[in-house]
Amino acid sequence: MSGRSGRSGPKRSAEPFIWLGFSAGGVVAALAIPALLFLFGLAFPLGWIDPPDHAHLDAVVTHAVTRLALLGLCVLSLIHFAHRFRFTLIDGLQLRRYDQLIAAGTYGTALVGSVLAGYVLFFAI
Amino acid sequence: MEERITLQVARYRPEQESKPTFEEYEVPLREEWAVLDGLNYVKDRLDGTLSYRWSCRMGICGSCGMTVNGEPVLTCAAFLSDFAPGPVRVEPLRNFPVIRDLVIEMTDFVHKLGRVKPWIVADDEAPPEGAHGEYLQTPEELEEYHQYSMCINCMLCYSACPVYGLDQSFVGPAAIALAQRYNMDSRDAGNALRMAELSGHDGVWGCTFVGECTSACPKGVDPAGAIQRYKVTAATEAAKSLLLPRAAEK
Amino acid sequence: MSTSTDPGFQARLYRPPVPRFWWARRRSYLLFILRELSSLFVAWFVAYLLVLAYAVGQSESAYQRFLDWSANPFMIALNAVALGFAVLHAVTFFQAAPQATVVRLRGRRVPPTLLAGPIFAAWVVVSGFLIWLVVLA
Amino acid sequence: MTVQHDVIIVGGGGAGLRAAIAVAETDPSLSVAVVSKVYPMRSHTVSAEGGAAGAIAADDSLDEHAYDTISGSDWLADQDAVEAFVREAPEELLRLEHWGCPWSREPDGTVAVRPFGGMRKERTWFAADKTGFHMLHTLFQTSLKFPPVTRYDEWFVSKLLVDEGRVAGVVAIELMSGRIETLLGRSVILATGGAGRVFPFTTNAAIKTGDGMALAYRAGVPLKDLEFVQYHPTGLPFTGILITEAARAEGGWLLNKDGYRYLQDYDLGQPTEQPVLRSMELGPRDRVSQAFVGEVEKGRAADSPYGPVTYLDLRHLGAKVIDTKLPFVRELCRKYEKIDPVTDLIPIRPVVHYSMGGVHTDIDGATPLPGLYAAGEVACVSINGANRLGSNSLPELLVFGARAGVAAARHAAQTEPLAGPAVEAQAADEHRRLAQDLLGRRDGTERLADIREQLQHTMEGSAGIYRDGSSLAKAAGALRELQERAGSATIDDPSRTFNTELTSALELSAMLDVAECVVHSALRREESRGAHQRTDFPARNDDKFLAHSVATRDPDGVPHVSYLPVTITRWPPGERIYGR
Repeated sequence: MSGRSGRSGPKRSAEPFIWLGFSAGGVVAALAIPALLFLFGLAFPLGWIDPPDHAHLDAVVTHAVTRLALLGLCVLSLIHFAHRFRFTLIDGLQLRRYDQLIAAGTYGTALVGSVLAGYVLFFAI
Repeated sequence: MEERITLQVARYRPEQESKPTFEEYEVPLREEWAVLDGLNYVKDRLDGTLSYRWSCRMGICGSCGMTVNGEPVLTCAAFLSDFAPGPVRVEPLRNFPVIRDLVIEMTDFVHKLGRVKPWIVADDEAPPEGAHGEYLQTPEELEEYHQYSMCINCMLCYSACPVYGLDQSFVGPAAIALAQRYNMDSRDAGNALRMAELSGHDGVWGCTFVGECTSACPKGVDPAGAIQRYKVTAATEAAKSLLLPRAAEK
Repeated sequence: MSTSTDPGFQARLYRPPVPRFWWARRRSYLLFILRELSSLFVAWFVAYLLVLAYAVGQSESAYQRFLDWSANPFMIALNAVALGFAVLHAVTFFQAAPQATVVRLRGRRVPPTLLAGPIFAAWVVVSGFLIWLVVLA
Repeated sequence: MTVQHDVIIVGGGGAGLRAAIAVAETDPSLSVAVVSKVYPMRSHTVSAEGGAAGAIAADDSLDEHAYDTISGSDWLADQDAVEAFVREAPEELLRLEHWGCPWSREPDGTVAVRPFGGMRKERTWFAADKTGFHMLHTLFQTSLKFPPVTRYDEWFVSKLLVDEGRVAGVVAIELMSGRIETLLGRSVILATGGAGRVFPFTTNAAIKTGDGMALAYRAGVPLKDLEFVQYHPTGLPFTGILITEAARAEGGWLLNKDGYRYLQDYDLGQPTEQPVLRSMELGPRDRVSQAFVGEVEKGRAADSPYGPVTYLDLRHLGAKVIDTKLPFVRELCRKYEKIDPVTDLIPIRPVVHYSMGGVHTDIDGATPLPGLYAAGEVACVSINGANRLGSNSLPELLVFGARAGVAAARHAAQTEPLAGPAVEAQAADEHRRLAQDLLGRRDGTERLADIREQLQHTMEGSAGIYRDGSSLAKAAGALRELQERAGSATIDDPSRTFNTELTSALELSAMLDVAECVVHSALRREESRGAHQRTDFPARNDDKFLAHSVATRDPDGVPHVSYLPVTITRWPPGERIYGR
């Protein structure tokens, strides 16, 4: 018992919270990303729609509510990414024995990305 | 001349070979024959050494699950004519060790079923209050868990579940659905008891919601939904115990 | 049960190996693995969004450089793929959500299939709002 | 290798599991073995559909349930057993409720009951139309919480060990490994179900081959009332799949090829729009099945590729009633007949369903062999007499499963285990027989399947709904011959691993023993009563045959039939009246 629970103990308590983050991230990503990616990834670059002028976009982006919303979108989406990609690796490539390493890598990426997002949204602009 | 169809049947004879081979049999192709009738024809007329399980041949005992043309099915309810002109490839259910021919080893599931405590855990404070000494349960309360009680333990969901295929310690779809069957029964008070197993290391969190268990189920049970709903429950409980540690202990 | 200690009577079980690329065997598994890979493009979108926000926050010329960069054919191709995956993610996520969600009306569970409509409607509304916010407001 | 338990239960269906729980609850210090040739949830209890009778309605009474059961049995049931049965049935059904059985409910949350054939009150508890399935899984899952219960899943019991005039255990083979094991026990409970597979056209699952009856018979225990074989009036042609009697209880009609409700011509009452208890389609199974034969003889049945059929009409019930009360009926019709009962007539014919007879036991499930008990369809207590009423078999397996469990537990607590040289010698003989004679008998000339088919053909030809002396006598000779041929049939499979040809051979030999007893008992009973209808003796004869037949094995292996009195307490034999 001791060895097993020692290893899985912390994971057992963390798993439900990670899953909550994963789910919330799944929802916001599903709601927001297709529209935004369509605009900034295809519609503007291809000239289907004229891109908004800088002043308008700047006003929108630097608004406090937008900053918070974008931070939420980034953080939750990153948790969603990390959790799902972790399982893609351990199931899709049968790397379960490296789960701890993979978890450290994926959740670590999400953490770094979140910090970076916070820096960009609240300090760099 | 009667129409016929070829069955390509996986054979594994552990005393003779170290891995399965295929053998072909021609059986009559009759309108009302299921794949199982074809296998019975082989066993009775062509090759008595073929081993497989079957019993009720009405889709309720759950013993005749096999992989037919790559899909997990009950062979008593998969009709030969739907596979015409053939050949029909019959293999044991995937994700299980094979004992012999089409017979899989499923004690793992039986142990897991016991671990999730699939029985009514009575709440002593609420004795039955019906006129005849029964627990009152409205049709709506029955409806809450009824779908999950329809599991026939046929193992098709385990066979369809890649997570179980990759990690045999995963509790798996049917056992979790049956745990939920009791969790959601108005007569049961065992939710907390089952949580350690369901929310533990090998519990619901390994499920990536492939959803194939639900597609494979011949009885309309939705194990994938059961698992997702349990994740919501377990996560809510975890959040509660974090925010209100004392309340959760009660 | 299997209690035998006599090696002569141990069943010699065959354990079929799982192919490394097991998900290539069935269409439904392939679709599943594609769905899972959408997470990479979610991460990509976050990066892209941060570059955009940073550019907008810097100056008008930085924003213009961002627009030029995003019009590069490689970027367009990448974003087209990413959009495909984002839509796959959204559709599969919204299809699956009703299975996990219990909504009650007058004490009875609303059939999951009926929940799909409102969910997809919400997606349309949110998308419309975002487009309005960016382009029209 | 030898294993020791206090109580060994052979069979893991409803009766076996109920008995196991009863033992564990009676005395938790006893170790219980449940030895079953299939995983318990595969047992045939799973196929029972319509319901389980237990008087709870305000206008119902135990006496009325008893009267319905006794008149339904054509007065052959033992009335003391029936009285115990009707008293304990509601208690047992409530116990199942407390264990989680998803009984269908009234809007106020109380347990719902439905009408059933031959019952004059609504007293059949049901879980939609998968009652047996839900009961079996409830029992199985509940049994998992009792640590003293050890299961031997997929172990085939081939012999009862008997010494010093009492039972000592069993010899069984583990299918997965081929290991042959001696299991010693102070008490043994047989709960292996019936033997419908001796007939070609049956609702019974493949596993119902009379194994337990044959085990007891070979150990010198009599088989009682085996000539009474129940035909269920509504089976699907070809598959023999059961369409539950609940379909008629909910208002279904039986029609002949002209669309006429033919039961009115067979002294079963007059047709009404709504179902009337103990009338027409709610008559007892023996009479309704016999009416089918009448229609065939009058040329009023329809033709199908699988012989004559009549129709079950549910169309007027509508999709809503069918989906809530009879969903499995719709599922089965769609899947196996490719028809929809909401819009189509269901072709049906009578099909062998249940064995009223079985191992002779008393009211506690005890057989004449000390330490040996039997419960469920394998046993004959008897509460079913010459004709069982629908929905009595599920409560029967609970009531007498529990009673046998309690009695076996008490017996085990009071006796010492037997493990003398005589038992060892018997076990060694059986090990040898299984390992040498039956594993790969390739010098045979015949296939097991051929002999099995001839057996079934013989039974259908002579021991069906109507019988007569000369065909029964011919059948007795044919079965003798088949016994000899079966002893040397080919067994191609020499493997020890999951050898289903070996189990087929063991099952065939059990089926032959049971079939011989059915035929000999039927031959000797020169009267017509309940499900036993002799065209050469069309009347009931209480002077000579208000008695249980008991078949015991002669030294030369032929059944010897004698008679035991029927216990009458409060209901003297009378006329069976339905529909008036």
